Amino acid sequence: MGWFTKKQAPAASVEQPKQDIWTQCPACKAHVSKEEWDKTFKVCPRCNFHERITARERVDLLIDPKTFTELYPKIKPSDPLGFVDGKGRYADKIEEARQKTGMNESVLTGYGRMNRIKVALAVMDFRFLGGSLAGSTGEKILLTSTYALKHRLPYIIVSASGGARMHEGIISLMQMAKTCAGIARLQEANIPFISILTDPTTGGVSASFAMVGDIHIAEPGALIGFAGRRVIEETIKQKLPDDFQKAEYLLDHGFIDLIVRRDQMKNTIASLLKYYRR
Amino acid sequence: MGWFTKKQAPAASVEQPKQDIWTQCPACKAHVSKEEWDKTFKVCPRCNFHERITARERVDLLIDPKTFTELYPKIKPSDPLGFVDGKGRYADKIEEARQKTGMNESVLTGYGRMNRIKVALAVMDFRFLGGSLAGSTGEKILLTSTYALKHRLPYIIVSASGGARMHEGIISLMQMAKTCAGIARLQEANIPFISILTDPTTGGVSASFAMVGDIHIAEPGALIGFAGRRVIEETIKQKLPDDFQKAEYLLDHGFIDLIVRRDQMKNTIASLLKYYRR
Amino acid sequence: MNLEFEKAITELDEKIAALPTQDRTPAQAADFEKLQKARETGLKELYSTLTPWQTVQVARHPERPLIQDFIAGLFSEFIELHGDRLFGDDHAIVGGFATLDAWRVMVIGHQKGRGIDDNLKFNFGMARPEGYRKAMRLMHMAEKFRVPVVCFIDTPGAYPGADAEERGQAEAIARNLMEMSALKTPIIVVVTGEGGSGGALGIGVGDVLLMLSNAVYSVISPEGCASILWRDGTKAPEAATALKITAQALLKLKVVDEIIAEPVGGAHRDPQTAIATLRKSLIRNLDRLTHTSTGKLLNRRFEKYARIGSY
Amino acid sequence: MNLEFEKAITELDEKIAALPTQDRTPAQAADFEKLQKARETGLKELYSTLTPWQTVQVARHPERPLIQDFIAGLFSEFIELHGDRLFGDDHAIVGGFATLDAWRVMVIGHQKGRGIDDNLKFNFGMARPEGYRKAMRLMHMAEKFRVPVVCFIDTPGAYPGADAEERGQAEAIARNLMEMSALKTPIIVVVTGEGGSGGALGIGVGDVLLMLSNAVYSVISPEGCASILWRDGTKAPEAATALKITAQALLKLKVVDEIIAEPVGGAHRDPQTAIATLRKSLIRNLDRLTHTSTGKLLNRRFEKYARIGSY
Ligand SMILES: [Zn+2]
Ligand SMILES: [Zn+2]
Repeated sequence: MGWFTKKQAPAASVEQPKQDIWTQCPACKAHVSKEEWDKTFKVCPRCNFHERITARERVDLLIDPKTFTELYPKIKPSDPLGFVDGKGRYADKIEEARQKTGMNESVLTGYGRMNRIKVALAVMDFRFLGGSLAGSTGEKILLTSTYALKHRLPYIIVSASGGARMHEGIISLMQMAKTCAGIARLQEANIPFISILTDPTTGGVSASFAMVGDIHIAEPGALIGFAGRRVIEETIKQKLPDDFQKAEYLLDHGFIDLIVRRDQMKNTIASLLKYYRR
Repeated sequence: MGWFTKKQAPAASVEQPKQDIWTQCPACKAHVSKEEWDKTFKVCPRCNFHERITARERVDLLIDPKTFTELYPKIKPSDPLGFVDGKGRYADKIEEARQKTGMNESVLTGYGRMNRIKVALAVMDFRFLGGSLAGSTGEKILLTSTYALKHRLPYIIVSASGGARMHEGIISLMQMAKTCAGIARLQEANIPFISILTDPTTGGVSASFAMVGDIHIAEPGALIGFAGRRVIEETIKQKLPDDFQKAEYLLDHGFIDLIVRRDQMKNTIASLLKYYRR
Repeated sequence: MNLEFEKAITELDEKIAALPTQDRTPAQAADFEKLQKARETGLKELYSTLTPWQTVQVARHPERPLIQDFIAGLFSEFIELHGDRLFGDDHAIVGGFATLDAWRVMVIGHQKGRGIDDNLKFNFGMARPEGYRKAMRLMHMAEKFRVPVVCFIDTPGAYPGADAEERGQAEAIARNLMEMSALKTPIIVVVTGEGGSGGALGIGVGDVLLMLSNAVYSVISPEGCASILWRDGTKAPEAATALKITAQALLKLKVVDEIIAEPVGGAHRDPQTAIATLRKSLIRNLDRLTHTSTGKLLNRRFEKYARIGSY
Repeated sequence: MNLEFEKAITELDEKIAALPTQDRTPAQAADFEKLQKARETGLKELYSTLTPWQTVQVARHPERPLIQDFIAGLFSEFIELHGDRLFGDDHAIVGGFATLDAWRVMVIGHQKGRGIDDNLKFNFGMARPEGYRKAMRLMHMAEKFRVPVVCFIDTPGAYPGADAEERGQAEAIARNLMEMSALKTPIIVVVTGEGGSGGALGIGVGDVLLMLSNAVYSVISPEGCASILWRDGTKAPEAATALKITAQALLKLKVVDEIIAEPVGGAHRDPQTAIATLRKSLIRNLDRLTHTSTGKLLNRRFEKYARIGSY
């Protein structure tokens, strides 16, 4: 609701004054007016393709207007290994990602209301180094679960991640355990945790908090899986079917409760939360 | 240990004075001397076939000499439906089974010591109407679990059963829930329950207490499964492999912890119980 | 669709159908009245004296309300949840959150279909291990969310397929029996059609067992029992009687707590009335059970089962 | 078998082998002495300055002690338990009760093989979901029996096969991370060889993390990292350095709590000594952890992970 109205007006007039009023669906190549593309929250009205959206857009989509309070905004990556690879310093990549996204890490955390129900929320942003799980990503996700525990709020995490952030080595790997330890405490306190899996939720994130929700909701067509398609194909010396590791495939195999269109996501989560008797 | 020595002397001299000293293995048809057959606890020294044994023999096999105290020996079937089928009255069948086995029900219950560790024990006897699960079978199994709970004793059940006793209709079916309710209380009190699955453990017994043990130990070659082979073959219109529903098959499929030869059964159980810190 | 034993009704239906639907003569109108009355009385009489085997036919009637109908008729909202988080999503068991008046509950039940496509999809209501494991997962969620569970039983039995055995049909059912007996939230079980053996009980352990008046619940199908104990499958009617599988018989045996009276001629002739009767009972029981402390609830549940087969 | 970077040692070995084994001349005997000494010194020097990539080679050495060796060397009794009670029995993870002096524990670990048959049977120590689920089942049993858990980590990673994905590799590992973090019994984790990413961590959450001095533990294999970040698989040595995967580096990062010093030349040259060193540490840690109350234990375990990546 909020985000596209907020964005739409300036987007059409100020930031992209000369641009075409049409956009093309990356999946079915249909031409869709930018207005409609925004109205449908970047979902193709023809083929139901769900384009990736930013963490801020997601918050606007899910949280009642003016009820979101960001938590831990200043936490940022620390480069614990002093990592340098063939293409340069990790520290520079962080800076680049911060410039590009206006975020300090790959996850946005806070609390707010969904159809008036108060929740704690963490939303990953794929634009920030592929939504990768770094020490400070894990830290923010854990701190938010601790916040949820303290205030007995349902916890919603929207995942969008390619997996661990290699540049932080073992520190990144350990965030899988760290975030799950936080979820375990909610579990013990009987506080619901709803995991929203969007495109993509893979690698270390799929094998940690994203897969231990009381309820798992995926967006249509989202890629969800642990091992990469290429690695698997090399291992089994076979081509994988197109639907492999898609949300629909995971639903069939028992790992997803619901596949929900983006425009129904907020209402669905809020409806589910009504079943939680505090 | 106990049972065959006790039995052997009179068996050879008094009860079967004219009989051959040889017996034939039902599986591999090998001729084995009765003395050896008894010495191996009715296990074929050639092909490892485990012949069914009686509940009393099982107690002698598992429990330290002179330490077994039977519990609830007087509980007997009650014919709750007044059941009569094409072949006669259930009441008559009960009487026949009692005469044949010297038991009042298909299960023998009590407590005793295994290599000095005190345990509560229930042992089914296939001779008593196919070891079927009747109201009073369930009652004895539940009462013994309550006894185990009260005295904080590990509970061992040795199953040997074709399943529910149809002649008791729904009363028989409900024993599946009733016995499992007893195991649930042990579970909550952190008291170990070890399920020993012997040939056969099928139908309602396989789908109740026999399958909710902390540890599942099967005898080699034992038939263990829920649906009958003929019913499955009719359903899927295919022949099943020979090893289907055998102990080894269940081990492969993750439902059995250990397959243990009869002569090692007592020591194995006792060894496992040493890991339980009261 | 009338059943075979309803031949007298079928004849009356034919006579009524032979009358003109409009512009009847006074004689025809009188005939119509008489025939209608006879049909009503006949149906009432027939259904007040159903044999157990006839009850089996009614319980299996293809038009009998299915869980889909109960969900649509009872609940203002239903959010289906899928999967066992282990292997698959079994369509033979359906489950999810639902709202009944002010009551929020977790609904779980066997799902049959109408027509061959649906029946194949739902495997005729015969669940595999992943169905029982999905059910248990949802029950644990109900426990966590502190909402009661309502289970609808309608299955010929657990699926007797090789794949189901391979993946632990026995283990899945057994685990449910154990965990349902200790689940820390109320469980109401309703047998709506066929209560088929362990496959029914696998989602059927609870605080109160309701049963529609023409439902059946048995340790084995009458056909199966006849072929084993009579060595003659055609003796199913005798077996049905001997097994005591009707709601009345099970109430007397104290296994069933309450019978939900179906309208005259069976729930398939008037599903709305059957559902309305069930609704009242559900609300009454929900009210009672949610006002019971968890400790008391679990003790009573334990005692309920401990009493069965204890004399 | 000497490794490639041990060329100097191999040359010395060849020279030693060229000497007669018996009836040496005094000159030959002196040579032998000298060569032996040179070899000892060389090995010591080599192993005191291993590069991370060389350490990877040692950690993957085909003669490096496997869990089978640790079990045989550490425990007076081992009773293997099988199966996840859901789908299968994964040989890539082994588990069971074991006795170490007076300590009774639950041992769980990745199982690799030696030789092609064994390696196929154990799938090169790459577990499927049923392996992780078996491990978790056994850990819950340890919790119930109130014995500590000791986990041995030695895997290139979780098995990246289509069947493993299909049955929920991600879910299985994730659940273990969550449940191990709250398991009410001490957990000691030992990285003995390769600690490969999520497949290692899936049985690697605990109260104390020990690591053999030539073991490695990494979020991704150096080869994988090189091909992604350097776009050049041959840059694995650089990646190995950048990733900080050695015991020393991980101790500094406070992920590893204690390093188990291997004998000169690596554990594969003298497994008994390596095992004896590990034994002492295990006993010390078992003693310490079993004297900690469960509440304190779990709080400390939580804090241990909460601190990693918190600055
Ligand atoms: Zn499109
Ligand atoms: Zn033989």
